Amino acid sequence: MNKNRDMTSVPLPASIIDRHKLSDDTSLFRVRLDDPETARSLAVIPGQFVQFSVPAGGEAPISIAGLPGSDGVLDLCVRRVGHVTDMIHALPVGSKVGIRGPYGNGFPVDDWRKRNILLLAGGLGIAPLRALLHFLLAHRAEFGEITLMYGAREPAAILFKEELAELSGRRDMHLFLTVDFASEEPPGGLTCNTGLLPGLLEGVNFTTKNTVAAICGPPALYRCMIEELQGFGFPPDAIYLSLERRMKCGVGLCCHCAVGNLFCCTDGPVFRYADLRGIRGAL
Amino acid sequence: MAMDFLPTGSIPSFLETLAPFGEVHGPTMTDDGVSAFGRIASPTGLRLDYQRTLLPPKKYLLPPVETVLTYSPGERYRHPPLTDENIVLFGLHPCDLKGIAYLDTVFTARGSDPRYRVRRQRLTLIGISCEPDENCFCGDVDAADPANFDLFLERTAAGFHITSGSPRGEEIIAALAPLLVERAPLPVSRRECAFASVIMAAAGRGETFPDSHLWEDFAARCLSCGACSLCCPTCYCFDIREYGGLDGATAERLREWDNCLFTGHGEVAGGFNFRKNRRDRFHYRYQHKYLGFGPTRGAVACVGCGRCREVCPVRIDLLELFKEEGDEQKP
Amino acid sequence: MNRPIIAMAGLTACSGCQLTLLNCEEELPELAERYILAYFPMGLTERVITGPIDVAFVEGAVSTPDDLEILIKLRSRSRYLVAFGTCALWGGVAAMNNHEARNTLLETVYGKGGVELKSFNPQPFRHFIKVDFAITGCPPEKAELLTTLAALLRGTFPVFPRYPVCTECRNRENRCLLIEDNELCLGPLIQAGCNARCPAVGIKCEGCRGPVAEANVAAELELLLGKGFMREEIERRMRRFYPEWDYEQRS
Amino acid sequence: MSSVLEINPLTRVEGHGRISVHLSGKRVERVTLALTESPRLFEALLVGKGFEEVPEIICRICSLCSTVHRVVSLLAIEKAFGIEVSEQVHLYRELILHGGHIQSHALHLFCLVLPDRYGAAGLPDLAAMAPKALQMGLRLKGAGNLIQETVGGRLIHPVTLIPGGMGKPVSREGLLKLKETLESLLPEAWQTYELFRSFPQPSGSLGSPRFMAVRSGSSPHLFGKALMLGPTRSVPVEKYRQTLGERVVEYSNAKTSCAVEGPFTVGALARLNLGLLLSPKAAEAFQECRNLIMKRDIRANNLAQAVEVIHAMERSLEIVETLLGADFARERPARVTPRSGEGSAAIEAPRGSLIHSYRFDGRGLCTAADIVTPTAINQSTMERDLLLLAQQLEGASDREMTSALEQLVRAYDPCISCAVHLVRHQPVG
Ligand SMILES: Cc1cc2nc3c(=O)[nH]c(=O)nc-3n(C[C@H](O)[C@H](O)[C@H](O)COP(=O)(O)OP(=O)(O)OC[C@H]3O[C@@H](n4cnc5c(N)ncnc54)[C@H](O)[C@@H]3O)c2cc1C
Ligand code: SF4
Ligand code: SF4
Ligand code: SF4
Repeated sequence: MNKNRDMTSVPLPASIIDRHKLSDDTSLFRVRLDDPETARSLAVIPGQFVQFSVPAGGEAPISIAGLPGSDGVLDLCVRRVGHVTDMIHALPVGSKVGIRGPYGNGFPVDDWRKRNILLLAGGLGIAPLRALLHFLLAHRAEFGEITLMYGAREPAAILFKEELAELSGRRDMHLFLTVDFASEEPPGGLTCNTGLLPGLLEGVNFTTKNTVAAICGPPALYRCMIEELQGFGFPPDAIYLSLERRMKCGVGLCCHCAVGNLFCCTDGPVFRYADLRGIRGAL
Repeated sequence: MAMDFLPTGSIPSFLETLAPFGEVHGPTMTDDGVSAFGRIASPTGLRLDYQRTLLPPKKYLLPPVETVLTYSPGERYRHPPLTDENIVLFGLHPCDLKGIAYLDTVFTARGSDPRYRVRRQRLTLIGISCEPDENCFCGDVDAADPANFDLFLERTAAGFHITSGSPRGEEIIAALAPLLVERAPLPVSRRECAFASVIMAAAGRGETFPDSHLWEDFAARCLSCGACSLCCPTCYCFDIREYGGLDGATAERLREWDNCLFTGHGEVAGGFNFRKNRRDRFHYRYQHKYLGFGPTRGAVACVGCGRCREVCPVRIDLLELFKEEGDEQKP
Repeated sequence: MNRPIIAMAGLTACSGCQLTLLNCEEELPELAERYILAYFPMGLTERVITGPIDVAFVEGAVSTPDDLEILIKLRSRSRYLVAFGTCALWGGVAAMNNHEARNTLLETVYGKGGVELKSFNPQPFRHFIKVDFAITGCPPEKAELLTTLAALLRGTFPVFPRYPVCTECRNRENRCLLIEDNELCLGPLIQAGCNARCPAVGIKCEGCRGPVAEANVAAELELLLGKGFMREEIERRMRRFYPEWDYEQRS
Repeated sequence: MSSVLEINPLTRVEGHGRISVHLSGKRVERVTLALTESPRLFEALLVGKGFEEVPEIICRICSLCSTVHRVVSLLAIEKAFGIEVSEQVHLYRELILHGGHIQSHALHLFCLVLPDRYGAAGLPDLAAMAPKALQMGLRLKGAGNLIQETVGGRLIHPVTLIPGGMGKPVSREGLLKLKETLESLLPEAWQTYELFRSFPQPSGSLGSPRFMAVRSGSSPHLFGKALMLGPTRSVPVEKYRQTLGERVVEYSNAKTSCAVEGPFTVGALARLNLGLLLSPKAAEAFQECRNLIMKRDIRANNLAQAVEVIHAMERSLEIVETLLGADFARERPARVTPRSGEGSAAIEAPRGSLIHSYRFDGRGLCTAADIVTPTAINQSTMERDLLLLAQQLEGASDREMTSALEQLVRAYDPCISCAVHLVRHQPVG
């Protein structure tokens, strides 16, 4: 997995084999490395990301949003926000792209065995947590209770709706959805609360004992979620956050993503709150 | 007594002897009167009595801008071939040698950057002793003792005592044999480092001077011109940009020196900035220079060359943070 | 975009931006092949703007009702409109005296009768219309124009770095005219991209590319005052390409 | 029944202009040429600016002529303050002017005029119809550009040339590159002349113009202290206003120079007619086509420009060689001590005589500026010729008329940008 550490290492040739729209500004791109050998041998830890290159546009760090199966296809859920992501969105199926990675530490799933897992996703934060959830469900027996709480701006902004509908039928996990504004019914028969994610937390019954929380979302979400979770009795070392920073290389060289004396790309992007607490500007 | 002395008059022959090891570069003076490392075409171009060059030697390892990848539909992303020849970099002061050692830990320790590695292998480093001026403070950051050289020249009135620091250095000394004469060794001397203890202690305990009024003062005056980090031998932040060709098919990816005091350094999509103001950016700069992060965590990056103090148009000096602290410690 | 349809037009200006295109001697044949140049009075006989345009590159400041009319017409016909050059983006030389009454200027040049000429204070585009992209410079750099054209083939605009002229100046190891020679160099305030052309030939930066993002105007002003320049002279020089400086701004 | 044929905007000319042909039935009554470029009030902008700023600002008057405006403004300023520049500086100024001539003539001949000769709508068409010729033209223009960029530090609005001297002179490598480029392109300069000579010459005549050019010694020259008004007559540059009046025309944003002695024509044709001393190859060409140029109307101007391209290339080469041989050291610019006073200077720009005149106060601030551009000088004859030609073409279709009149304007190689930024108003008379 570390064989691509080189900053200037060449993005591996890859192709978009499928794409579909998840919301107005977000689409899921299914990308496969052109070399089948490498594609199959891709080992991914949930929470890791790749550097996604679009020729003549550049690169952007994108979380791996699902575990690559035996076909080695990467699920990359990309929101259009600027130069590179605009260009990615303009690419039709079949386009040639480049992939470096996977990079980053990912969630320490090995340490979490036997524990209850609370996944808290805000907006696009669902992307890495989806990979995590897939992992947990694939190894269901090794973990305790699994709860996913997911908040989106509005019903139309909920990503992976069909998949969520399916998950909501599962007995071996809990799913809670909330939207900030509900001007319409959520599609696909999803049950959905109205209000912000922290509010949802309050209304739901769950155990904090032997539980770890994994959070991913916009910067503002972290601040209030952490307060909330601590209020519920979560110790700082049971709260895991996946952070976003500007990144140019993904391998600890370009020096844009430091959080205190840690690098988001190589020490993270997943951090324990315990390790971020004292760091100015971390959240 | 050792056969290690090169009389000053032998410098031209010395340069000739170096030629087979690579193109000789060293301190020169541009026609603008700027001290800069450049090719030494003839001994008269060499300025061994220089104080400090404007850009540090890092430009030989990480050029200010370079194409790191090319793209074409057939070949996809590729490294452009490196064309750099072997270079003998002559006349490096100990601080610059230490600066290169620091970059080595970042860019080669874990085999991180192939371009850096290749260029580094093609570089022969020849150091020379120096006399500090009012901007120098290498002693205070433990960078005064020569290290990380292939060859080092200790200067005396009549010439240079030569030490080798690597097998390549030995080779050069062997080639130099006819030029060397016998001379008594120099007495060991150490530089006064009044301030070293303060800096090292602060760095050691991860001091961030959270309450210092200097941050605001720096932030108010800094022009974000970038000079301090461009001219810093150990600053290596870089930006990556990619541009398409006019043929509509090919592209080039550039790597360019960046600076933590620029607006865009901590900015993410949508205009959110993790280091919104100059104050936050100065904390970042301090963090990198004195506390480190990533592979350099815990290492003091500053080598005391004094460049940032000299090139800052508004005379901002991070050392003042420690000075203030030093003052407070005095009874 | 497959063969983007391009328009090149000029308002109140010296045509330098348009000439920058004609000065791409080497690339012109390739450009003619890859783009449809639908409107370019400087190089074409075609004199009406017809049909939709993908990208309009428009130079010059807006200083007459005619200028405004052309600008609005181009805006409404074009998918993207690029403010091409310092005048279009910042106001440029024609706007340097915007703080003075326009009539006085007109009278100085054309005499009393001249005031009848219908013109107003030269303004940058953003005072009137939405601008999608800008290429700064008086004149603009050829390389930035070509990079922009190349990006258009992929339906996008390029990302240019946002740092001041000093950055490129230091990287070229030029002598710093501000520090070493106490000259009134505006490099610290000005958007780079010219590779510090002027200091590289020993001439101070006159600021032809307009302000850099988050310029520390107040600090540069203090620095220059400290070197003994008169406030009046400093402001006069700063206004040459951009009349709207906020002299208190620090970030 | 009266009608107006409007040609608006004029295309393939520098700047914005409009021709109106006033017709009464098929009879041409009147032709007006309006320079509709938005006014930029340069002379007023200069008032209150320091003398150092004047060249930097004034070159923005026009991108095609930025070099010539910069150089002539330096001369006027130096005149006002009594400064002499070194030989090196003078050589560089002359070199950059020649670069400007090469670039301007090549651009005009190949990009603006040549499409007419091939019946092409513009450059892209021309690129398809006569790719070889166009590329040759672009290479020549490129050489002119290279000179200006190398000497001036920047192609449009050059920066190195300042009052009293210059910034960094060109490096040896830069000079060698110029030498190589110029040498390799000399044959193409000659081919350019042959190409323009090969085109059919205009039929009919618009009469022989009164020519004017800057004079040094007894013949036209790039620099000079007098304006030559014919083979024997001349006036000192400072007295230019006595020869060239100026009026604001109600339909035009430029101020027309209304010469007191009847309208003058300036430009390449004028210089050759008045006896510009040509370099060897250029002289050879001129000898060959002499009778197509001497005493001809403005439509011969394009051929004259082609001859001048050869001249400018050869002369540039000579200067580059002198610079290489002399191996000058870098000089500090002469110190300028401002004093109150006035200075006027004239040079030959590609399009003809260009005059700058400034008044400064004791602090070196500009109190008055006056600029006379070649296009302004030519405007009266341009209108007169347009009328003559339109009358000769009475009855022709609108398309024919439009194309012929536009070509006539192009022959003058007008620079409307420059013309519209004219001088302090002085009522004529
Ligand atoms: C670990 C990690 C995982 C991420 N996962 C996803 C994901 O799954 N889906 C998704 O849509 N987005 C994700 N992002 C954010 C995504 O990388 C940015 O939105 C994207 O880089 C924006 O680039 P742009 O060129 O489109 O935007 P612009 O604003 O135009 O950005 C301009 C430049 O800034 C850089 N840049 C801007 N924002 C960021 C940023 N946040 N991080 C790094 N560089 C940036 C880009 O490289 C680009 O060169 C993730 C970010 C990180 C750090
Ligand atoms: S050199 Fe000085 S002014 Fe420039 S960025 Fe550094 S601290 Fe700021
Ligand atoms: S010369 Fe001007 S642009 Fe260059 S570093 Fe100095 S202040 Fe900046
Ligand atoms: S250095 Fe300054 S004046 Fe010169 S080109 Fe660059 S921005 Fe313009």
